[in-house]
Amino acid sequence: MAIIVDQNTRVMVQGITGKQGSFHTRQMLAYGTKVVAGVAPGKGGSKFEDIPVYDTVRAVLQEHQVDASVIFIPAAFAKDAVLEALEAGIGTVVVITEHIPVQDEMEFIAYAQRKKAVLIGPNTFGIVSSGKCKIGIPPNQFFMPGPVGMVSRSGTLTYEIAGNLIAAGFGQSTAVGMGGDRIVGLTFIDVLKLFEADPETKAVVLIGEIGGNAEEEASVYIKEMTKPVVAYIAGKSAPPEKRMGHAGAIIRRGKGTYEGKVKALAEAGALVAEMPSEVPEMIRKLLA
Amino acid sequence: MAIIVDQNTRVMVQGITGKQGSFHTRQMLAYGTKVVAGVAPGKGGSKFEDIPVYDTVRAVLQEHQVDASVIFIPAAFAKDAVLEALEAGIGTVVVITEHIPVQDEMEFIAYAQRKKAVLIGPNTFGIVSSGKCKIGIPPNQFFMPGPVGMVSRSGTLTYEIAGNLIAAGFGQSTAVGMGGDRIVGLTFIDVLKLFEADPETKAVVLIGEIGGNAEEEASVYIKEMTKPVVAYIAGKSAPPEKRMGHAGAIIRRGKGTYEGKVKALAEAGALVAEMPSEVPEMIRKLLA
Amino acid sequence: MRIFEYMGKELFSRFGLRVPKGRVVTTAYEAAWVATEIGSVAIKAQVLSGKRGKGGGIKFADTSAEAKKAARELLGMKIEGHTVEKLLIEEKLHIDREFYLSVTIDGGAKKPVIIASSQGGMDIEEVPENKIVKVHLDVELGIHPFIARNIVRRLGLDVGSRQGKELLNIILAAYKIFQEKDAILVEINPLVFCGEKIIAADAKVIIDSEALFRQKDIPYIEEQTEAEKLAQDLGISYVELEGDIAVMANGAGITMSTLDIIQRYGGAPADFMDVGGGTDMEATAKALEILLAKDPKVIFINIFGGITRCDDVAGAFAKVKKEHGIPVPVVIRLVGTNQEEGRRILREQGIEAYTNMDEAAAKAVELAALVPAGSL
Amino acid sequence: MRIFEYMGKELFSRFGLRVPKGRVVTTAYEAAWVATEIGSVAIKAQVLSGKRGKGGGIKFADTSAEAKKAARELLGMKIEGHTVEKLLIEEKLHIDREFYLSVTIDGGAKKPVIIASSQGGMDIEEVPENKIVKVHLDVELGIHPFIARNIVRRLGLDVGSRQGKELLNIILAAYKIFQEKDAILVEINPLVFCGEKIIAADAKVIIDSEALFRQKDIPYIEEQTEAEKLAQDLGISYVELEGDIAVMANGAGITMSTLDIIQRYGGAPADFMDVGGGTDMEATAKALEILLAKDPKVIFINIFGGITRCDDVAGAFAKVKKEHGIPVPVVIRLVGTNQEEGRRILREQGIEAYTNMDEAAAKAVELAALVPAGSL
Repeated sequence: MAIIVDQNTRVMVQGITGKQGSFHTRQMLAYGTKVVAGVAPGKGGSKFEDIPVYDTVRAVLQEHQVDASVIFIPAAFAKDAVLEALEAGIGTVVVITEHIPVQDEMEFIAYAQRKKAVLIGPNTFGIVSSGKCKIGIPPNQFFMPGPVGMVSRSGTLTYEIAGNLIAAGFGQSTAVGMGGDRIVGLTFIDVLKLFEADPETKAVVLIGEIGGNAEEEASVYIKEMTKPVVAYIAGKSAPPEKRMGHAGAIIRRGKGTYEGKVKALAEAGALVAEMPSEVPEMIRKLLA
Repeated sequence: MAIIVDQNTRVMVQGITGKQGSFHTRQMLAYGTKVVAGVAPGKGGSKFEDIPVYDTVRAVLQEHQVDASVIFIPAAFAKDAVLEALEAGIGTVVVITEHIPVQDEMEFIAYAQRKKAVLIGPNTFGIVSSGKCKIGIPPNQFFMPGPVGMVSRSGTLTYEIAGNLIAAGFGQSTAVGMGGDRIVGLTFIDVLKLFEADPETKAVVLIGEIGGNAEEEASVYIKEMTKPVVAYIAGKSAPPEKRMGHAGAIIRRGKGTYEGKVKALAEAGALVAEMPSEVPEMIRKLLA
Repeated sequence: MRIFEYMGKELFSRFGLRVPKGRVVTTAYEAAWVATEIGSVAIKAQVLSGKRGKGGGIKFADTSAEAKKAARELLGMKIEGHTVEKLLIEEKLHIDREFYLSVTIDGGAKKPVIIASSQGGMDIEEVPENKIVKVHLDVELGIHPFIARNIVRRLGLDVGSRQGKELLNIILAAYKIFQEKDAILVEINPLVFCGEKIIAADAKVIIDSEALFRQKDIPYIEEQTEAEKLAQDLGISYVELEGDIAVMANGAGITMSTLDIIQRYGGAPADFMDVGGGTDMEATAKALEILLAKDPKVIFINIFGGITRCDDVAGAFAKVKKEHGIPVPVVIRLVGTNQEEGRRILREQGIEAYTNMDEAAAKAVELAALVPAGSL
Repeated sequence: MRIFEYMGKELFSRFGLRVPKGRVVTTAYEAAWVATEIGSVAIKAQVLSGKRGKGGGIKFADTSAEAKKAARELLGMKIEGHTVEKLLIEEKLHIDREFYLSVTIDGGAKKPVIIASSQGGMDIEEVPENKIVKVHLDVELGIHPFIARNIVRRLGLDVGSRQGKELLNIILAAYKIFQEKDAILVEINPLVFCGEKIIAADAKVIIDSEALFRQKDIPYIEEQTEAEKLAQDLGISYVELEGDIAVMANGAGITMSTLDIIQRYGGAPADFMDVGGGTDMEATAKALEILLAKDPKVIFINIFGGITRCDDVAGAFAKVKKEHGIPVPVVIRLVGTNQEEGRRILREQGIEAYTNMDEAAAKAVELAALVPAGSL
């Protein structure tokens, strides 16, 4: 088991011939992901690494069954690509693209909700169900099967902690990147619910950061969970009103502070690590 | 029993203080309809015939429970009023207003579908569940309880045939006006399904007219129905490409003809009357 | 409301579509002058008829003299009852391929639909189904490039090619016109592939007449007869037909039905007149005058009073009779609100109203048959 | 990207909102001249600070001489680090009531939200919750008059009154600006009721910097330091902070985390620098130079290589060291893609890279503490 994607997930890559798309398609193939088709308008009929390329999503669906699509399309055109996947009925859409205008994001996230699709991102590293399927850009070497579910707002911090977990002997069931933007599709609470129901997942690592209130909202659900949660929040030292890289990582008008998030999580029963390196030990104790 | 509305339906009137709205509210009250509130922006706090008037739909819903709303708002502002009712969660919205731009109609019909609301009209006489509830503009005297369900694209033709039916001793369970515009919310097929499931309805009278393909689509379902259907289609003598009053009543490029509709209905097993006056006799035979 | 081809093309230009170089003229002299400027031209009668091509409304000219001659022939010509008053003089296009593109409303689906074909230049009804691409739009989602890209692909063009991209933009623009200008039809037929360019060689645009109040930049195009205009000013729905029995009824359905019954009994209705619900005595009287002005053999009034009050209708009849006289037989069917008072008023005018519409219609047909042809 | 008040007001005007009569000036002389024309005026420093009022950036003048004096005081003044270069001279409003109105994005709800209050003129955070009206918008449905009407009613105004209708239109316009101009905040505080009129007395507008490519009419407003600009041109996310340990890491989360750990060990980070994934050697070298230019006590590089290759980072370090010299201690943590090669390169430069980020951070803090204050 795993959540959202697994060894049977058939993946389509939108923007497969671009610089990012082609590099990461090769990486996904190397990880074992079932990439069945690519989309690149104007390149329909060609092949990329033996994967057939089509002009449109609808053209793909005439020939293939597709469970998930991953978007490597430049920001200015990303909305069109995401809507195209959703309109065609793709159930899971992973939006890697960063720098998408937020009005576009609100538009396609609302449409995804109407179509009852899972939208991961934008500005996410993607999702990995260890040993089964990787959709997105994380380095292949840090994700191995195991009992820990990971959900995160940050890519490299996820790799860092995943690497530490692997070193300590704990693999991951699935790691989900929520994305670093002001608004994102799938949120902590959605993912926590899936982990709670997933038999393979025994504990969850939640990696948050300052800004927004996703961690506070997640805390309400963590209270009800039977599975233990270890949380780490980045940005304790960040000054207010300064955007720390991610569009969403900013303390505005006193909202979205480190302290508020840690308090909510701790009160909900999560163990909160002060440094990434403390996470594996906490997991060890919880799973002992 | 009856369909869509009955003696328990609590009705709100949007545009209750206007010329049409006030006249027909009095008529609805005289019929016994439970009119619980009215909306008229700027007149909130006043009363009309003892019915409290509010500025907005949301203000109504703070004080009342409402099952259905009827729109007597001028065409240019009708879309706003319909969306207001739908957004507030009203389950049945009856749009009496005529001359609404079709782009507006497409917009609120799409929204009604998303909100899973029943939208009757626009440009409809409304709906009557005889002896229980009248929402709209039909004269009160032609609707008495009985076994015949009526669904129609035309108001006066419905009254004409309802009058004939009453004279012949047949009352109506419910009479539904679909509306005379190019596009309408509730259609024949939706209403036929409800009549098929309604124990009080023993036979259905379908009153169509030239233009569009609602009758042809209905025919597909009529084939499956257990209850008999008598149909009458107006416009046999109408020349092509001329709009006969209703925006929807026009034969365009050879489509929407009288002959096509009659053929589809007859093949589906409906009895097709050549003149309105033939309907009661057909019903009598079917219910004998 | 249909608008003229040249207006449609102005609209197209404003939304970024290519149209042929051209000019509207009202005289043969101007036509010659424009032809001098452009060279080989097409001269197109500006009439609101679908049959313009077949009706001889398009001519070609290679010289200024030819253009003048062609313009003379076209100006003043009648096509399906429409008099040609304006001509559009356009560059003659080199045609590589002709496509078809339209955006309209599918009433059954309750949605806009884009219809396209690689076989343009003829009526879309004559194109085989498998050569037509139809795409319904989700109203809340709206138009997006991917939707147009799918159409381009299904038309057999390379979506990465220059023409593919140009067609994509044309589809987006046509939809934008449809939506922003409250159109119920935007049709480009043919859409001409001319070397590297794609040009809208014709423009058929119908604007929703219910939305004219918010389309201030679209001029009102008169397609109605004088009588139809008069009726419209009264808020009455009126269409002139070819027969001799004038009809007035209330409600679109019952009016159509009245015409049907007249025809069934062998009569020929002179019009469709729906006075609707709630038309007052004054307006009803004026409507009657409109009918009388057409010198029918018989007038047939069929009122099933709901909001419309029978006494108002009868009163209107009495008023017109008193003021102008009514020189033709009148058959009236009158039931519904205030019917007793209405019947009393008519009785004073020497008319016994019917209650059954079939009988009344039969009587009207019978009376019309008694009047010899050409006797009026 | 915040825009100046006067630009926000120009935008407001274009969308039909009322703003005070006024003019932007850059000299005290102009200020005096505008005051002569307008009469009693407010003189408002144009700076991108939320604390302008409290920071003394707004003055009033009843005469031209007073205006000149006030302008002299304001021009060149510093408010929260921003130098005042422009002044907005506006008519002094007669204030009956002050409302608050904003449109922004609720990240949790993933929707736009309209926030309004009848208690304007102060920070919205200071207004009691029960005096604030918040309405979330359904993105696919969009804005409609009924939504604004509900807000007007909940603010306690009569929706049928002139002011009610004016406020309704202001709400619709503010939302339109938000949507069409790719804003993430449109805030009017206070919205002044002035006799019969409602006037936007202030304008705080933040445009989504990711959408500037399609908002051609909005000028780019520089809010960054020179170094931040240089970094941005490299595609690197960089924020200057107050400390003395220069930080470079890859990924926003890990960079924040690096700063946190430095602080935890008692150090003070000099910056947030996220070189992201896939930055090449050239850009990494330039990024290093940006850090060096700030004369930090220590440089701490924390690379968890994924797409970023460790050998590239090490190579960049070697390059800068060779070309410019690196006069301060450098602590590097290096793991991930090509880490062996990276470590080898660093070893050639006399640096033993760490694998553990805590240890590396502790070392960096320790080294920084060894450098006496003011020694650089």
